[in-house]
Amino acid sequence: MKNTAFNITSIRNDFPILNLKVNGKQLVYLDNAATTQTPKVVIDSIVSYYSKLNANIHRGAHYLSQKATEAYEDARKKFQKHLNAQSSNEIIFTSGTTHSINLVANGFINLLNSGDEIIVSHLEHHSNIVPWQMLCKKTGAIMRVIPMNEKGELIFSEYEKLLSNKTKVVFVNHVSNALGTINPIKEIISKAHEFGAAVLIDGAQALPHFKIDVIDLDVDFYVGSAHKIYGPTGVGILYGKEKWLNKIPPYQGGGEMIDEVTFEKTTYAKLPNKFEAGTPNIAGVIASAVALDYINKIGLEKIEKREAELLDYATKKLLEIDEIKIYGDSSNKTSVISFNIGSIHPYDIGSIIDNEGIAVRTGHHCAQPIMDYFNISGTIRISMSFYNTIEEIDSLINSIMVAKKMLS
Amino acid sequence: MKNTAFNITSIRNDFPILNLKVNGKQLVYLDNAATTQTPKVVIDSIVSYYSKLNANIHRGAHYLSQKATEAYEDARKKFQKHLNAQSSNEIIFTSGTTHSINLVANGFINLLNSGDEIIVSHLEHHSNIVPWQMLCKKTGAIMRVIPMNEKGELIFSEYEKLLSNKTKVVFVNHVSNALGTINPIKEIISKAHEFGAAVLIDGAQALPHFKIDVIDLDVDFYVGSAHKIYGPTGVGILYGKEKWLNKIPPYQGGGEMIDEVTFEKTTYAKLPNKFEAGTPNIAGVIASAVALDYINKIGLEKIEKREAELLDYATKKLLEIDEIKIYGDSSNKTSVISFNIGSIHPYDIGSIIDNEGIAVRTGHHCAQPIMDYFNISGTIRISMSFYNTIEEIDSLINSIMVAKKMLS
Amino acid sequence: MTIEQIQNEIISEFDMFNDWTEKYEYIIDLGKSLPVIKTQYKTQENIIRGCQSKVWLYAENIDNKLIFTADSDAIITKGIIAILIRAFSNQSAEEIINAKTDFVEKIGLKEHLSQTRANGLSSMIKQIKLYAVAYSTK
Amino acid sequence: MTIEQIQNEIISEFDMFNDWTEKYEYIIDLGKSLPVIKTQYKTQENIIRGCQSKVWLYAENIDNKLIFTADSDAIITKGIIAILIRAFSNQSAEEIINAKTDFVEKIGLKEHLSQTRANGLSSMIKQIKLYAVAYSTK
Ligand SMILES: Cc1ncc(COP(=O)(O)O)c(C=O)c1O
Ligand SMILES: Cc1ncc(COP(=O)(O)O)c(C=O)c1O
Repeated sequence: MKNTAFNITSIRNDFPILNLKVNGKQLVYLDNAATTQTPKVVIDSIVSYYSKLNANIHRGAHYLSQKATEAYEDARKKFQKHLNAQSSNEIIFTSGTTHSINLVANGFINLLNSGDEIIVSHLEHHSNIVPWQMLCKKTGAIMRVIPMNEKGELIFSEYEKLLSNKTKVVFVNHVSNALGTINPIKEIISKAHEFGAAVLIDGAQALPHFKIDVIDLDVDFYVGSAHKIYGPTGVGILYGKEKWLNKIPPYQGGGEMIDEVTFEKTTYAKLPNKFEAGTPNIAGVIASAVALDYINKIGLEKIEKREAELLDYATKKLLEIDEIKIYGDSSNKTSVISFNIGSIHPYDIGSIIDNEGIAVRTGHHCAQPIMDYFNISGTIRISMSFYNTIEEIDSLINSIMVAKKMLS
Repeated sequence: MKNTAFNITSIRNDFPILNLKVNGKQLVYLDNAATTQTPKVVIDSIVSYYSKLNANIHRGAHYLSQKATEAYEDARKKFQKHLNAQSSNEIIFTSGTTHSINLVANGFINLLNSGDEIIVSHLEHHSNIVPWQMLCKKTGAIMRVIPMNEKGELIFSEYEKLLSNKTKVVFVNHVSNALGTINPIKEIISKAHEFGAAVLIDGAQALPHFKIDVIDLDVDFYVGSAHKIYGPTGVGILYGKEKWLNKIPPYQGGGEMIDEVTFEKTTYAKLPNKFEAGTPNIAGVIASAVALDYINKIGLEKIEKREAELLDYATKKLLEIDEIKIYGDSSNKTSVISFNIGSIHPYDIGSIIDNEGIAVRTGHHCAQPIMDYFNISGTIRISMSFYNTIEEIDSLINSIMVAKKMLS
Repeated sequence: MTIEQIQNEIISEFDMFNDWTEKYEYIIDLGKSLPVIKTQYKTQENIIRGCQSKVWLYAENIDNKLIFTADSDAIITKGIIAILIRAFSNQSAEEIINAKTDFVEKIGLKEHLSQTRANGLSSMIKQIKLYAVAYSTK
Repeated sequence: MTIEQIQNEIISEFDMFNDWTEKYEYIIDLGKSLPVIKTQYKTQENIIRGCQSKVWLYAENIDNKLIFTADSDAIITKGIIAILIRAFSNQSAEEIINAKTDFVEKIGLKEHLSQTRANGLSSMIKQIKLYAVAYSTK
C-alpha cells in the first residue's frame, strides 16, 4: 500500500547527493530537466550488478549470463508495463533519447520520397530537430514547423493547416525542456493519423512527471532518457508500435541484432534484438528499471501534485522580483521556469548564484529556435523535482536578489 | 613504483564478484572475452559519481556541472595518453565497439562509390562485418574477404592480392574473439596505406591484453569497449586520426554536437563533440578511466606475461583430454582457447560444467564465418584474465572430464 | 492420462533426484530415447529459433491428437524436448492450448538449464502451443 | 612591466579579497571598464567559440605591441577578459606566446568561474595566444 502523506525528509534521504556542500554552501539542485539525481536504491542496484551479476547477456549458457539476461529482460517488461505497451518487443533500449530519435529518423530514409513533408514543432530540443534535418537532406523531404505563440504554446490551428497527404512524420515533444509547456499530444497524434502520418513523441521531459499510456495516446514512437527519470546515464528508451518497428530497418549492425551472418548475406533478428546491436548498457538498463520502481512507489500522481505546488510557489515568488520576465506561461506546464531579469545576462546571474550553491541552468537549453522566437540569447531555467523544497526556492530567490544587486 | 611480484590474492580481492558462489559452487569465471569483471575501485567511482558529482555536462554553468565536465574530459585525456593519440580531439566516447564501428562505417557513405572495394578479414566479429555490409548495400561498394588458414591465421599473401587502387577501407580485428589469434595489424595497415586505403582496427579483444600505440601503428581508426577492459557496460572508445574525423560526417544529430541550430540550417560543432550527440554515459566514461588506471597500475606487460602462463598451462592440460580439438593454434594468440570434444555438442558440455560453477561460453561467438570455415556450429571457448588461476583451470578440466563421462 | 496428470508424474519423478548429476543423467537418457522426427520434416522451417542448439520440432494430427516428433544436435536439449513431448504429445489441440506450463519450473529445468536469448525452453513451449493453435483452427 | 610582473600584481590584488562577493564585485567593476572593441571588429569572425556568453576579441599590432580590445554580452565575462587584457595587452607577440597562464588558477578564477564546454576561459587564453602567433609569423 502506498502511504498518502509525502514525507519530504525521508525522500530527500533517499538521494545521497542532496546533502552535498558546494563552495561551502548547501547544494540547491534546480537543474532537474538537465538530469535528475539518483536515489540510493538505484546506485545500490549498480553496485549489486557488478558485484553479483555481471556477464554478457543473451549469448551465454552459464549461470551469470542467464541471470543477467533475466534481469535485463525483466527491465524491459517493467518499461512495457509502465508505458502500457502491448508487447515487450515494443520496448527498445538505446543509449539515450538522442539515440532513440536518430534510430527512428534513420528508419524513415527509405520510406520518404523527395517532396514528402515532415512536421516539427517550434518548441523542440535540438535532439528532435537535427536528426530530422539530416533525414531531409538525405531524402529531399521538406520540414514544416508548427509555430508557437507568446505564451510558449503551439498554435494548433496552424498545425492543422500544415497537415496534408504529403505529411509522413510528425515529431513533437510532450513537454518543452526550455519552457515546460505540455503539448496537446493526444490531439496532435490523432490529427496526424487522419492523414496517415506517423508520430514520434519526445517524452524526455514528460516521463519524470506523469504517467504515459501509449495505447491511450495511440502514439507510434515515444522516447525518453533514463538519466532524466532518476536512473543512470547512458540509457534511453524507445517505444515503437510493433508494426512500425517491423517496418523500419535496423539502425546499427553488430552482434545480437542478427540471425545468420555470412559474407554474402545477413538476416536480421526479430524484435527487440533487431535494434539492439552490440553489448547494451546492461547495468544501466537494470538500474533504470529500479528507478522506475522507485518513482512508481512514490506514485506519479503524488509527484505531479507536489511539483505543481513547487511550481506555483516559485512562480509567485519570482514574479515579485522587479523587471523579471518569465518565458512560457502556458497554464499547462511542468515544474520548469525560464526567465530573465531586466537586461542582465543569464550567465551573470547563474555564475553568482552558483557561489551560493544554487545549481540552475543558463543558456539556450539546446532549443535555439525558442530563443530566436523571443529574440534572446538564453534564459535562466530552474527545473524542480518532487525532492525540492519551499526552503530551497526561498534560497534561490535570496541569491537572485543578491546577484541582481551586484549586477546593477 | 610498481611492485614486481604479481600478488594474485590481493588482485582477486579487488574483484567482489570473484568470491561469488554459483549453484553452491565457487564461481570460476572463464568468459572474459565476453565481458571482464569489475574491480571495486571502478564500482566505487560509479557510486561516488552519483553521490557527489552527477550533473549534465558541458552545458551547465554550475559547480556540479563543471566538476562532472572536468572528470569527463579528464577521462578523455587518460584514453588519449593510454593510446598515445596526438590530441584529445581524437578520442570519441560511444556506447560500445559496435557503436564505434557503425559510426565509422556510416562516415564512409559519401566517400565510397559503386565498384569501390572494402576489405574485411575472415576472422571478424559480426560487429565488424554487418555495418560494412549495410554500407556496401547503400553505396554499391564490394566486400572482399582476407582468407584464413587451418591455424586460424589470416593469409597475408592473399591480403596483398586483394589490395588495389579500388580499395578504400580495410577493417580487421586486432585479436579474434573466437580464436584469440593476434593479427599482424601493423603490416596490414602499412600495406593498406600504400594504396591510400583507410584502416579500422577492431581492438575490442586487444585493449585488455596489451599496450596500443596508435602513432606507432599509424592506424586510422581504433575501437574498443570499456566492458571488456574491466570498465562498465555502455561505453565504447573510438580513436580516429583528426584528419579522418574531420572528413567523415556526424553520425547522430542532437544536443552537444551542434554549433548553431535554426530550422533552415545547422552547423556542427568541432571535434570531439561533433560525434557525441546527446547526453553521454557520463558515469560510465568516468568509471572507464578508473578501470584504465587500474590495469595500468598492475602494468600491461605483467598482465600479458601472467595471461601467457595461464594460456600455456590450460592448453597443455586441455590437450591431454581424449578427442579434443582446439581451433586456432597460432603461435601468436591471447589467452583464449576455442575447442570441441569429439562430436559432443558444445552446449551440452557448457550446460553441465555450469552446474559446477564454471562459466565458459559456447556457441558461434558472433563469428559465424569462422565456424563455417571449420564446418562446425560452435565451440566451447574459455577466455582467461590475469585474475584467473591455475587452480581454476584445474577445476575446469575436472568438470570437463565429468561432463565428458556423462555425455558418452 | 491428461496433460496435468503426466506433468505431475514428471514432477514426482524429478523429486526423487538427489542432485543435479542424477537429474542430468536422466535427461541425457531421455534425450537418447527421443521419438525421432522423420528426415523429411527436419527442414529449415521446422527449426525453432532462439535456442543455442538446433531444435527441429514437427507435429502431425492423427485421430484428432497431435503427435510431436523432434530432434536436436545437443543431447541435453533432446532430453528436455523429450520431457515436453511426453507432457504434450498425443493430446488434443485444445488441451494443449489450455495446458499450464509451470511444471518446467517445478522440475527445476528453468533454474538449471540456462538457455541463450529469449530462453530456448520457452521457445520450444511456444512452438508446441503454436502447433496446437494452428491445428485447432484448421 | 613584463607580463609576469603584471600577473603577480593581479595575484596580490586578488589575495586581498575576503570572500567571493568582493572578488565578483571587483570583476564586475573591471567589466564595466573594459577597453571596448571598435564596432567594425565586433563581427562573427571575432567571436570566441566555447563560451556560454558571447565574447568578441580583436588584436591590433601597434609599434610591435599587440593591443587587445574585447566585448561580451555578460558583465562577468567582460571582467574576466579585462583581467586577461591587462595581463597580455600592450606586449610583444613573442612575450605573449611564451607567457605562463597559471595565474588564472592562482586568482581562483578557474575554481569559481565555471564555464560551459571546453572552458570559455581557456578558449579566451587560447585565442589571445593565437593572435600572438599570427602576428609573429607575419
Ligand atoms: C572482436 C570484437 N569486436 C566487437 C565486439 C563487440 O563489442 P560490443 O558488444 O561491446 O559492442 C566484440 C565483443 O563481443 C569483439 O570481441
Ligand atoms: C525534450 C528533450 N529532448 C531530448 C533531449 C536529449 O536527451 P539526451 O541528451 O538524454 O539524449 C532532452 C534532454 O536534454 C530533452 O529535454
